[in-house]
Amino acid sequence: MTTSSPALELRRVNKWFGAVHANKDISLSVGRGTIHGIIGENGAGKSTLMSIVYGFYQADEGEILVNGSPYQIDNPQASIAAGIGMVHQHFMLVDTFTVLENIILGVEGSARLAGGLEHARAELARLEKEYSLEVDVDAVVGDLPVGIRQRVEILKALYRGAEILILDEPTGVLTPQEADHLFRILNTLREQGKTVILITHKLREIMAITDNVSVMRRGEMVAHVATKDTDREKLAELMVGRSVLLRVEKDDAQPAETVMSMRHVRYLDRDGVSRLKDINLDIKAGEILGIAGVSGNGQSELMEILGGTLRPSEGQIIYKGEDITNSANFNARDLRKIGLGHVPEDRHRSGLVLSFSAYENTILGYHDRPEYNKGTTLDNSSMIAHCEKHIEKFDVRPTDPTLKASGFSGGNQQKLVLAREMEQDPDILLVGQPTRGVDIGAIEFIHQQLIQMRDAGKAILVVSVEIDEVMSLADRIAVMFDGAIVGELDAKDATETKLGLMMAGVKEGVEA
Amino acid sequence: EDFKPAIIFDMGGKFDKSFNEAGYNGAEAFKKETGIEYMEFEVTQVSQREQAMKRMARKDASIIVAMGFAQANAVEKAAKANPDKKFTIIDMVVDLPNVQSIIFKEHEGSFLVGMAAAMKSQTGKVGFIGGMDIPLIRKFALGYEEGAKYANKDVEVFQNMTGTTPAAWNDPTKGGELAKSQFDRGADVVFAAAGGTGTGVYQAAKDNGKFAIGVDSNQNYLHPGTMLTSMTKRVDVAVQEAFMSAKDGTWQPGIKVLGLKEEGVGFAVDEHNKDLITPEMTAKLEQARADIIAGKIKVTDYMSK
Amino acid sequence: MEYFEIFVLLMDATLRVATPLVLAAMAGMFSERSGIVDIGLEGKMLGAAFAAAAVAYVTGSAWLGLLGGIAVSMALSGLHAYACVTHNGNQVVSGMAINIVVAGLTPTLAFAWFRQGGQTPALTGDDRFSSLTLPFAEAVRDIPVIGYTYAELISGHNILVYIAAAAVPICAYILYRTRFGLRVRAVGENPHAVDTAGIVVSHLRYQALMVTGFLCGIAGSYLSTAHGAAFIRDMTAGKGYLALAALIFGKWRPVPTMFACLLFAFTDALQARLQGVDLPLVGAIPVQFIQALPYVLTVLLLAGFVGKAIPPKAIGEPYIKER
Amino acid sequence: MSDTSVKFGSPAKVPAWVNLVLVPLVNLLAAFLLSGVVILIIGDNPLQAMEVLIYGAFGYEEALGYTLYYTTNFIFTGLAVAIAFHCGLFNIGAEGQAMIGGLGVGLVALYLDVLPFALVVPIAILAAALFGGFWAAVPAYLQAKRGSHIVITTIMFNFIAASVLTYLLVEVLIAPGGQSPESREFAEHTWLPFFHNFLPLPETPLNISFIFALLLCVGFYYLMWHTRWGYEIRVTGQNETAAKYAGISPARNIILAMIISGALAGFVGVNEILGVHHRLILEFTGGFGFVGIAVALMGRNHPVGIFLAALLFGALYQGGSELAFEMKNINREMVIVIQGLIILFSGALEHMFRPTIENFFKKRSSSAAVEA
Ligand SMILES: Nc1ncnc2c1ncn2[C@@H]1O[C@H](COP(=O)(O)OP(=O)(O)OP(=O)(O)O)[C@@H](O)[C@H]1O
Ligand SMILES: Nc1ncnc2c1ncn2[C@@H]1O[C@H](COP(=O)(O)OP(=O)(O)OP(=O)(O)O)[C@@H](O)[C@H]1O
Ligand SMILES: [Mg+2]
Ligand SMILES: [Mg+2]
Repeated sequence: MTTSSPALELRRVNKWFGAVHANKDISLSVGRGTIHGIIGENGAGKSTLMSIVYGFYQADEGEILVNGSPYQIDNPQASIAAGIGMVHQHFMLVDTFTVLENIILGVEGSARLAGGLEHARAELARLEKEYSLEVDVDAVVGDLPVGIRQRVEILKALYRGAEILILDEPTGVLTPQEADHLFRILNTLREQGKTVILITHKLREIMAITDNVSVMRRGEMVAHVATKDTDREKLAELMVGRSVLLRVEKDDAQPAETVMSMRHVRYLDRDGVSRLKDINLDIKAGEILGIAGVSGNGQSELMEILGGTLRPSEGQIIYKGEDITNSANFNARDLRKIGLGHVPEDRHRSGLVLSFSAYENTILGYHDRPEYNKGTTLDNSSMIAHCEKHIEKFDVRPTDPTLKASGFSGGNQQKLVLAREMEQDPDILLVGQPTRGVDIGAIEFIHQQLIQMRDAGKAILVVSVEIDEVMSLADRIAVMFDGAIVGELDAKDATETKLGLMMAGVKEGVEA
Repeated sequence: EDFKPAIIFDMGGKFDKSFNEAGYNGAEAFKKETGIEYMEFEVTQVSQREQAMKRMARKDASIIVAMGFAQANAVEKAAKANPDKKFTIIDMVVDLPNVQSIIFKEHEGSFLVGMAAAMKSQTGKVGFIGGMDIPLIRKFALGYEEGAKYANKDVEVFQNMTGTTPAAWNDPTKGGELAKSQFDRGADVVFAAAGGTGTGVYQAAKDNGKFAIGVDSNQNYLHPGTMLTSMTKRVDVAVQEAFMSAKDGTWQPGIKVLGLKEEGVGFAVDEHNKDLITPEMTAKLEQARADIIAGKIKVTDYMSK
Repeated sequence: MEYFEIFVLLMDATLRVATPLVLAAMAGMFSERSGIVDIGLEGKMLGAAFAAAAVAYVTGSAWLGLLGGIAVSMALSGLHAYACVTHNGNQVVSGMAINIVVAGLTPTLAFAWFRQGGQTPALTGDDRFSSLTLPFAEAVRDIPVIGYTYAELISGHNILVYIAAAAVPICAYILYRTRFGLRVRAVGENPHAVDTAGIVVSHLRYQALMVTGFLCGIAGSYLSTAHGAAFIRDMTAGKGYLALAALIFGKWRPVPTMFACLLFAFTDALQARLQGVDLPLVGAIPVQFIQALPYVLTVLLLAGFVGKAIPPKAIGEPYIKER
Repeated sequence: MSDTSVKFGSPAKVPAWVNLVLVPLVNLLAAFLLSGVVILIIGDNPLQAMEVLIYGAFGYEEALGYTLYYTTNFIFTGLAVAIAFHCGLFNIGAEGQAMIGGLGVGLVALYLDVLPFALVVPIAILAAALFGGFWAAVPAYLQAKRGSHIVITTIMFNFIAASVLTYLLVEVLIAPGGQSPESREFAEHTWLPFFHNFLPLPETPLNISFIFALLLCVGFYYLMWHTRWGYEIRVTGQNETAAKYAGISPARNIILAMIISGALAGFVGVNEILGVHHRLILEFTGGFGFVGIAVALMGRNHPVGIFLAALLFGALYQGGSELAFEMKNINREMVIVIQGLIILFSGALEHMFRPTIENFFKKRSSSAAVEA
């Protein structure tokens, strides 16, 4: 091994999934002690490539060199031995285990756990200090917020002695504060001479932290550039193959009547924990109301109540001037009938039935609509026709309505859900995390669609953990913290700092 | 021309260690004596009963023996459909001109072993373990209880049934536990009429130093010293005779009731248990046997209660 | 004192009946915790019961019989693993297939080898595990309560009962305090996490199923060479399913599962003693309803107290990372 | 329980008949081969055994009648288990539901036989559905509202059903003066017509329940894939959170699916009690409920597959009994072994040969594509 050789080098790597050529002749070189970004549209092959490096998948052709010497990486064990660690896009943690148990899994040390656990506890204390990665090692992972889970993943890699750390879309689920913290950690890692590979859809992050960036499109590597020699527009164009608008272009809102409001709404969960505290909110036609906040501060419950799947413990829900709190109509099914659309925060968990075809997902929540039924029978041809229309209008790829939902990429799944809810032409649309995990080309499109709806006089509520998104999309912003709304402000007055403070629980106007 | 006897065993299968196996033994004895092969079938599904009879009729069986009360309906149908064929059913009456029904007075045999149990018991408590709570088993139980009470009017008789599914006939573990529960309550002699479940009962008696009474065939050999006696029900003889008489041409339709008098039921004394049955007991048992045959003792038949 | 003695005897029966359930449920725990549904406990027990009785009879040693039972049960478990892990087969179907094949094969072989109508010959003496009298059991019998309990309830079981009793803490230890247990628990929750941690999922599941086979082998051997004294066809009589129910009842955790087994066994022992007994107020209940008591009680308990049982998350799903 | 194998991967480019016909055939062949080895060991001729099995199942009209009669039961229980699977539930209690369904049939036939055929039969069928449905509804309710695991409760309900039926037959419904635990024979006008009543066929238990079963297959397909109710049940089974999000009540659908499941299982009572035995008896369910699990899984929870799997099991039951009858060394236990092996190879090990076979065809098709 020579000091000048790159930490990781890929030569002409190829990977097929059946007929899909997911990685075509990929070559890549990552210098030691650098942060290397990889960007690309949904389905471009980024995760696949990194899974190959990690030994989770095997390349069909090609070579992998670690520190200049060829390495046969055909299982994660080999890559761990080669000093590679990976934080997967979907976390690879056992929810029912404690942090400590998760970390030692696979490197327990001895047949008895006790010794391994003690050793790990001491070692983790050291790592935590060195990289300021505080976690409660005895907490059960399932109870932790995503940001902390990610730290656990990073600790897991470091504990295994990773010199090269791969992160696949690490900020997709993080709040800005959490993301900032992550970047500080990554910087520390770089200072310590570790190598980081970062996959992300957020060009801002690429510009802010990487040394070099590689761009993938449709399974191919289309460019390698030094970050300092490029900018966001150029990268976006490389990625999508055309120029992309990175800002939302919109006129001023014309707010009209209030469509839905919440009055003194409280919600106690099954364990009696107060999740929503005295929420008052008006959602107006012709306006996009954005809810900003660190995830886990009550947004999910808020969405569920407005969507009719949860009942408030106290307070009123007023819909089109009528108090529906205690009406029989206050449920997800009937709310849809009277004009509510709902794009849930988590498309996998609730927005889609992954094992159903796209067209069967087209009617989820609307399956009793006359247009999908002939008498008692579901009208498959009508379902397919509607789905085809959605696919065309929202540019979903692939264009096959009979393909299972699980076969679409996350971005395209998101478009399917959005299409379903928007094409019903609701009077009010609730949208949770509209663009999570979605590439910039699709973000542009989704944002345009939302603005168009607003301009058509619909009421829209957007919940997002992306400050950027809320700021550029919303006309009015409410910030949630600890189950309460800490403040509301006009989008024009919003700045990142202001919002950031409010999201941390500091009341509006009270400067820290 | 060819003589082709046939026998259809019921659900328990021909090796059920009791009723069906006795029939099997009878058929085997016939084969040994005459060298004539017989057709056989073991039923596993309710509707196979009738089907098996049809098959055998089609194969030109000279006589078809159906084992067990559950086959009555099938015999009835098959006998009507094949009026020229001979049928013998064991344990049930089917009143047709080409059917011979052989039934046993199990209550009489049970009465005697009940007496034996009560006389042997030190504790004045004896037990009965049946397979399933159905009339046939109650017939055993009632005879047993009457016998026990006859020998000792203060005797306490515990009764247990194994289960409600077909598994009840093949659950020695449960049988053993039921026996132990009766031992715990003070019983020191148990009588099992529960098919394969019985083996567990006998084993438990042996393990706990108590006495057990076998059923259907002579099971004394299973655990010499533990098996007090067996309530024999000579199904083997009945089957063998049915075959034999059909061969000789002496087979007669109608009802044959086999009780103590006909030696169709009884209790077994052999080299394995002769030390357990005292002369005094033998005397009383023989007296009771004579009284029952003479009609001096009336044993209640559960079926005609 | 009278009632106390009845109670002790009842508990004594409970222990005997619970033993195969506990062993089989612990066996099922390893399989299911590793993410493999095992409704084949029944077949494995039956196969082991046959093998144990056959080997014990032929060799004259109960211990060799036990080894034989374990070997057969582990082989069947290996078959289950081959179908479910290597070939991603449907786990329920595989378990059922094993149950059915064994139900047919054991009497066939028994008949071929012993000519006793699908049974093995009765075992006596050393062919069988006999009761052990613990030290001082007889000496302390007359000490009220404690001594009696010791002599009746604690002492006087065969070795496999004590093994079953020890199996619970041992299994709990393995599951919660060892590397193997950690990995088994992990793979049943999230096999992807295990795979990315550099552990081969299939090997791990094979290992877990071997433990299942081992424990199930003891359970089956108990039936034919300890509790009973011969193999009889279908002698498991649904105990495998009951063990599975206990496992779910106990939420896949060792100690609650053991209590579920004890509960099933207790109601069974109780039911034997309630048949034909005049109960206060209601009189003698028809025997069929007494027999249904354990099942009714289970349903009531489940509905009333136990709450939702959350199974290992990855259970029943073959692990396929790429196709 | 769902077909997870296709969850992650690109569609295999092999001709459909390979997966639908060739692979199952190879699996069956493997099962027969291994059975043949066992038969050889016990000293019989495997080829002859195979011939007897197939001839015994399909070779003559009477055999076919019996095969289809068993098939009828397996269709009922297979569909029953399948609909529960579609709702994400494992109904292991079809056996007990069939028993109670039969009880319903029996009660109607015994006590409402003053009514004419045209009334009493539909009422009896309805009773089968209601009784079976009720027996499934209780565990379903407990699952939906109390979270009691349905696998345990349905197992328990099997035992309880057996107790109830035995009690009633021994104490209450037993034919007056009868000696075995069965009811009196039903009035003849309540019997379902046998096939041999209206077709020139030999006498077999095959009755019009078979046609009813076929209709139910069609109905099942229609219900599951072409109605809102089926859609709701499938959504509930696949993703409960999505169901709630879509305004579909999981509890309601769990109960609904189980009631339908229990009703389907209850129809075993129609075939057996009203169609064949014409009296209420014990043990008429004969394990059909348990085999229904294998039927549903092998049939991929789809009515066409369930029909084929039911036919396979029907053939195994009938051919198997013929085998036990005709072959000297083959007894009923051997038949069970053969059945088990078939379930093992065509069910549990169904993927064993698939990759090899698929690769063979994939290579051929891709090389053909290159040439083209
Ligand atoms: N396990 C798999 N089986 C089959 N095809 C797959 C599999 N994983 C990925 N693919 C295919 O490979 C291609 C590349 O997928 P990959 O996950 O690498 O995309 P990505 O660049 O990470 O996308 P995203 O930005 O959405 O995360 C996709 O077109 C997808 O269809
Ligand atoms: N079951 C599948 N079959 C084929 N391809 C798949 C399957 N699941 C995922 N893929 C492909 O793998 C790629 C990456 O999948 P992944 O789940 O990482 O999507 P994603 O776009 O990153 O979604 P998300 O952001 O919601 O995680 C997608 O492009 C998708 O096409
Ligand atoms: Mg990805
Ligand atoms: Mg993604």
